[in-house]
Amino acid sequence: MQLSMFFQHLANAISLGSLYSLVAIGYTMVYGILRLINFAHGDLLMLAAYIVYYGRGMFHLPWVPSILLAILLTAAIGIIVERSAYRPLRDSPRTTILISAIGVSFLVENLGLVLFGGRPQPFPLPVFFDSGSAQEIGGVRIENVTFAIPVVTLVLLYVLLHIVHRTKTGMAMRAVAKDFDTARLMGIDVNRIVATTFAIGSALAAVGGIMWGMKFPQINPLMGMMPGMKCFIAAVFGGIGNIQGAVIGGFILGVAEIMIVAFLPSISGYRDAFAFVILIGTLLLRPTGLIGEKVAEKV
Amino acid sequence: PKATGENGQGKEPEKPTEIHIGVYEPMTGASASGGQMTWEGIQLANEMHPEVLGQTVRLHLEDNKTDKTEAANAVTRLIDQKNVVAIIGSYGSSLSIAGGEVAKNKEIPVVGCSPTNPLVTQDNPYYFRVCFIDPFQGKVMAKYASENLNAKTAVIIRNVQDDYAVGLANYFKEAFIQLTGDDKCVLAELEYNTGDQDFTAQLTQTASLAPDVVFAPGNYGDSALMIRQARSLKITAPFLGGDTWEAPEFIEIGGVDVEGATLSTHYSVQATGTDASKAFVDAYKAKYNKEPNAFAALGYDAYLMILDAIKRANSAEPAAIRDALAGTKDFKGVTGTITMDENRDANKSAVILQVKDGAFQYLTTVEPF
Amino acid sequence: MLEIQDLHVSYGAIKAVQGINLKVPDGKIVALIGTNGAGKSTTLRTICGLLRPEAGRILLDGDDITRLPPQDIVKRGISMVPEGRHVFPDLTVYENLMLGAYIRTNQKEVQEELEGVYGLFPRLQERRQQLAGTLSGGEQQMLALGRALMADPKMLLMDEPSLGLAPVLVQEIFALIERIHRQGKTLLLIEQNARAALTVADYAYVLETGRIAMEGTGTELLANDEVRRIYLGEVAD
Amino acid sequence: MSRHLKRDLVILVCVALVVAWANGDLKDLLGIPGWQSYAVRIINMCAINAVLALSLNLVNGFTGQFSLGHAGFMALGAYTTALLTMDMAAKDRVFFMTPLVEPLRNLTLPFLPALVLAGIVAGLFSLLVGVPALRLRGDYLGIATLGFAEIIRLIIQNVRKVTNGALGLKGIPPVVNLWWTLGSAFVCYLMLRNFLASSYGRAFKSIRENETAAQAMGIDLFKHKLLSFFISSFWAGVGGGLLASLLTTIDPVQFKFPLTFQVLLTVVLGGMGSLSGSIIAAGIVTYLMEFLRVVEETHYWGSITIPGIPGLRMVIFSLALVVVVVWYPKGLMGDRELTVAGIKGVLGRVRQRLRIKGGRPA
Amino acid sequence: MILDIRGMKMQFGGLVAVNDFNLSLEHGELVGLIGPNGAGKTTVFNVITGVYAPTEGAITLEGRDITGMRPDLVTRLGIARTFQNIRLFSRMSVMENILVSLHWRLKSGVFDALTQNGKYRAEEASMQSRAMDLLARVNLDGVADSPAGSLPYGSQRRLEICRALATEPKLLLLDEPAAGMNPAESIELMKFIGRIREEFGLTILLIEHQMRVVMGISERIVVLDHGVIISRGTPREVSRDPRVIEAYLGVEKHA
Ligand SMILES: Nc1ncnc2c1ncn2[C@@H]1O[C@H](COP(=O)(O)OP(=O)(O)OP(=O)(O)O)[C@@H](O)[C@H]1O
Ligand SMILES: Nc1ncnc2c1ncn2[C@@H]1O[C@H](COP(=O)(O)OP(=O)(O)OP(=O)(O)O)[C@@H](O)[C@H]1O
Ligand SMILES: [Mg+2]
Ligand SMILES: [Mg+2]
Repeated sequence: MQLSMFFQHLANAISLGSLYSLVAIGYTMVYGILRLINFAHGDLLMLAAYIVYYGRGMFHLPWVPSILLAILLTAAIGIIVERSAYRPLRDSPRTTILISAIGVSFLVENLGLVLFGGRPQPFPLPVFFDSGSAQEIGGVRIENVTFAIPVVTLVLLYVLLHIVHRTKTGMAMRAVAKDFDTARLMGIDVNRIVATTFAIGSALAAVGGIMWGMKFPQINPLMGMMPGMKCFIAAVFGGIGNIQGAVIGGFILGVAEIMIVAFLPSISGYRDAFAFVILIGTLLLRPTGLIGEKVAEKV
Repeated sequence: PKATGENGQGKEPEKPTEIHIGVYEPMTGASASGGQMTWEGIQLANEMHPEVLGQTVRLHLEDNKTDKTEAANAVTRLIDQKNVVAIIGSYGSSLSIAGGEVAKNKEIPVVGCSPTNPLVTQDNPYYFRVCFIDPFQGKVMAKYASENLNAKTAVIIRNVQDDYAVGLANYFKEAFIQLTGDDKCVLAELEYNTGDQDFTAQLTQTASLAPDVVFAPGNYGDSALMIRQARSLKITAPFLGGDTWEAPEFIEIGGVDVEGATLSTHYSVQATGTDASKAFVDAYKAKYNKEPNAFAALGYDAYLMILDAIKRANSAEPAAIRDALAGTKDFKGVTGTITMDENRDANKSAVILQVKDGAFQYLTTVEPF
Repeated sequence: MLEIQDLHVSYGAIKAVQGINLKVPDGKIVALIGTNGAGKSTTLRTICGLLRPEAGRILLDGDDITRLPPQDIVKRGISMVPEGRHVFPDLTVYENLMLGAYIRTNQKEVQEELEGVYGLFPRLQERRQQLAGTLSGGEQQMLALGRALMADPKMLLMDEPSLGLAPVLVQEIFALIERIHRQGKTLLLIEQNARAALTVADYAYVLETGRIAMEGTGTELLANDEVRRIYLGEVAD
Repeated sequence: MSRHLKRDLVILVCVALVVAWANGDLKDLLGIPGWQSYAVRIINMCAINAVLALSLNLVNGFTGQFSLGHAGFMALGAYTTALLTMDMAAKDRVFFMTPLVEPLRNLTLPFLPALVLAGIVAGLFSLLVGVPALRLRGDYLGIATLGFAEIIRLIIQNVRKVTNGALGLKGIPPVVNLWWTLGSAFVCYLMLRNFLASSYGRAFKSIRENETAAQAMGIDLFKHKLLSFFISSFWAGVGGGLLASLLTTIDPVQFKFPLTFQVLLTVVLGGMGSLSGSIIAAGIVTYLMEFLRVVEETHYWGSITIPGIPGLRMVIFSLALVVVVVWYPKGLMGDRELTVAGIKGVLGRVRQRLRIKGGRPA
Repeated sequence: MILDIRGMKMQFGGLVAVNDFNLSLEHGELVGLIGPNGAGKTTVFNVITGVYAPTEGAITLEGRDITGMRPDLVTRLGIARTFQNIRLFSRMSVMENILVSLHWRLKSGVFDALTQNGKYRAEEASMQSRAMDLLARVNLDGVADSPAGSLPYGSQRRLEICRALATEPKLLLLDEPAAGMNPAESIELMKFIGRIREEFGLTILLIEHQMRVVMGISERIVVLDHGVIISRGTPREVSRDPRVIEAYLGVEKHA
């Protein structure tokens, strides 16, 4: 394999990996606080993309307002979903909440199919990211959006870590994660903290959805399924609940996926299986993911 | 549950005033796009031709959720509960196969709009289709690549999960090898899965192989994305595909990058320009405010072909309709002239289109060979 | 003053508390003793707003707080040490303590409070970066106590603070209770260690199957035959 | 005892008669036609879904292990049944791109052994999956089993010589009828009920309740989890086999993970840890999906046409799912079973409810 | 000698929870293990029962090395335990809790259970009667069918002990069985422990903070502090040991 080709693969890999990372942190955020696999996460991502699509296409909003609108609306939808489908199930078995989440996911997807139609639509692109807007460095072509995604990911990572570990709200989030009643006894308004968590998680999904649209400018109501699954795997792989873990997990998953097709094209049909193979392999060696949470159960 | 006889029809003493035709399409699930497009065409056809033999034609749509179990249930429901005399469907060959099995047992004829896999009509005397089949389409594109583009080598990129893409790619390969006489002319067969959006790894691979053409059958959204990424990676080889590319969104998503992409499909307004197709296009635009595509046109044709069969049979009995359908000859559809061959597949020509100046331009028509 | 009037609480069909009346005057220690399952913890959890009573009222300084959410009750100066520790296992000792001060905004005061708690429990200072879940039972109990103190409450509700503690610590806890009391805090204390509880308590209630069976000053109850037999284990065996 | 036996026997004969009627077996004998094929199809699907839900409940509801691998084991069962029951001609027709490998091409078995083998193949694979995966817990176990199922599916999709890849199989002999589906559901239920009532069942439940304590009581966690997993996958394989024969055509896309979710939601709706709940929920879910078609269909009443809204069915279904789960978080049955005494108990509780209004945790 | 622990060390990351722990138990003994909170008592139990593999040292049961053996195998060799925080199978009935402990001795195979054949039914019947017998001995036969989680606390403690007994141990490890009991209940429990020890011929190692209980029934006491043994001897000796008084008992005298 030529060197430049290897670097091209590497550039592709980094680009995909950082996009996975971006979506995975939203997933892991909600999971970390609520122990809830929010299956609707990928669908919120889809909604955000459609809000931008309609904002730009139908209402001709400028870019910044339509992006802000998408983020705010998605956060609001996240809060509504939590309020109506998850909050009443706080004291129920985990599987029950999971089913509720799957129900919400089905609902959003099917509503999307009815409202937006099933046909893939073109996602509008700012000129800077438009096709052909790529840089060439030493024979390696890198699209402009490829530079933007890792930056967004890292900024959000920093902001999130700060919120969770350095602010009082973050500490409250972690307390709520473990024990609702005792958190209440500390004077924490549990509902508010959970709503905040969801709002942040959904806003992250929105950012993920918009960046996803920029990179892959084709949107349809089911577009959230694949990122939902892949990025969930990435989050688990990194150690679900752990924000840095999600970033690393997403990154490794993206790189691995590209590299398997690159180096073993004959088994490219197994690309998705490969994601699971590395996931399972990691879990077997480290049962709680790469940077798994410390197990604090004492016998 | 009530007990009824095997076949509810034909018992009523009075002549029924309505004819019921069933439709089963994926309105939700992974193939919702295809199902919805087809349904548009069928509905339009019904609006424009609501009667036959002086009776009103009633359409009954059932969603099959892109799921085989649902497809079989839907067909059973149409037959048992809606007393349909004929059925249209379904986008997705595997769904058609699942539904076809039920229809075969109940002896109700079905007309497929776009399932191009040979297995659909095989072994099922009740299944017909208005589209050509993949072996033909594969050959058409291989011929175009080899004769018009003078291609000696090709790379295939296909969705392994999609029976359509896998089948079509296979026929293309067979034909291309035959035409070039070189069994190494397909440099690589690269694969992706439904839902994949990133094809850069496959494309970087392709770039390094520098083929004369890339054959990449798949749904128009994914394929448009793929071509964008290919152009961004500076792959200049022409991209060839099949009928699933033919949708305005292919160009909207692909933008300038899909300029030059070439595909085989069922019809082109520019090519046939018959009155039927012009009427269809105008009506479609008026109703849906956009350009029609092949699936809508095929849906439209399927409906009309059934009506034609009913007219010729002068009866709305399923058995009569089946026999009339089998005898369809030179039926003037929007998508071309349709004649059923002994396998109940449409023996019809294909057209080749190319994206030019942001629109599909007609290149040529390929007659069955 | 905290006043409970005719409180009824049940879990589904199980009636845990059936008409309790009690008073906790400001600056006093009131003890609640009773057999297992008598409804002591239920009473405390209801005061804190964690449970909704079926009937009855809870008054704090004359205000009805019966249906307030827990966070509002905490803000009114009531803090609880829950039965069975309930520390946050994934958080460090330090973070657990800081959560105790969640409702407080003056960071300087919070730091002082923290020093104070570390002074009371040097063990906690030693292990301030350890995850609370890996502490031993006794250490967790200290943490739960320290955490409640961090809120600088007017009134402290303690549910079996000596549970699972070494004798030397039990003594310390009771010494501490007296010290907290001397600082002017009001205490409502549940204890199985009835002797120690009655010794420190100004007033005490004995709970049996959700009803108050006896009440009186600590000394009175210590002298009561029935209490001595059942709760102090003073029986010729 | 004997009175009960007599009662049970009478019930059994009655049920058998109804099944024979529905299945159309009385037509030749007495000229009574069978039920409408649509009704029969729904009942068939109910029974197959019941088998799937029962078996998933064993692992998730009774043993407390979060498994999301059902679709993979179903796929194995479906392909095994298909390949073993199709005759050579049918196989040759389908495998027109890549021929089927030799021993399989010639091999054709009757349905029953094929179905049992389907279960065994799925079961054996479950051991392969379970040995590494069952060391994990909770969500990690869930995602690992889901991963294994997808791997199985992707292998099926890619090994064209055996499975025909994405093109799938067609022309599988349509052997199943109500006897097969209801019979399998009945045997499955009976088997699980017996097993769960036995010492093994208690061991499973103890693992669900508290692994540490169960192990301290001498329970070999690994062995029992694996056993539960095996039995569950065996029935998943049988369910897959029944489905293959009912549909007569299968392909890999059918067995993606949403299929597992569909079974899981049936289990949760019925109640984790309730066999009768799984059966009831399988019936309700299957029927509801068909019933809801009404909202998508165009209704013609004389000259009035009420257009349906395609896609609305799934919207309503998912909405109903969320609403029901929110209202009955423990499912319809919780972890109780439907028994005569139980029904009486419920009536008693309802009466009690009307008398006392319970205080709820805030 | 039934149990022998030699030079045991248990380390969690940087924390040495137990260090150089040596203890042997003779058949039929009742030994108390006391010490301040966090001294490492529960950790000793966890190492003996195989929950943790020790960092160093060896444990032998009747001459057989069980160091780091899986908990269920340790149980089968004759060591049973209760937990500091009650760990009953709370949604299962009291009876079922006991039956679970009998499971590992089951001779019927999977097939017998599936078909509920005669062999299985006979064995099940004998298990049931054995379990009922055990429950009767701890006065829980009246609530055999109630869910374990619905029992009052004291009964749950007794049930947990009974469940441990059902595995037919030679050695029983009790971790703070009297925690959360009032003095009257504790005395009751103490008598109960004494009784089952006689009846079942048990060797018992007991962790307990209620001195009334430990001092009352232990023949020997081992005192742990910061992971090391600071004193051992008869209750009388230990309770007078100034180190023990300082580290654990405090100055007040205990009955
Ligand atoms: N979450 C619950 N669900 C159902 N019943 C409960 C619950 N919590 C407590 N109970 C029941 O309510 C009654 C009172 O329990 P409570 O915990 O208040 O007793 P307590 O006096 O604190 O006893 P202990 O000394 O054991 O702590 C008991 O019968 C108990 O079984
Ligand atoms: N899994 C673990 N990881 C880290 N540290 C642990 C773990 N288990 C126990 N420890 C530590 O080991 C020390 C001994 O704990 P252990 O539970 O044995 O104490 P104990 O003597 O039983 O105390 P108590 O009487 O309070 O129950 C404690 O400091 C505890 O924090
Ligand atoms: Mg209590
Ligand atoms: Mg301990």
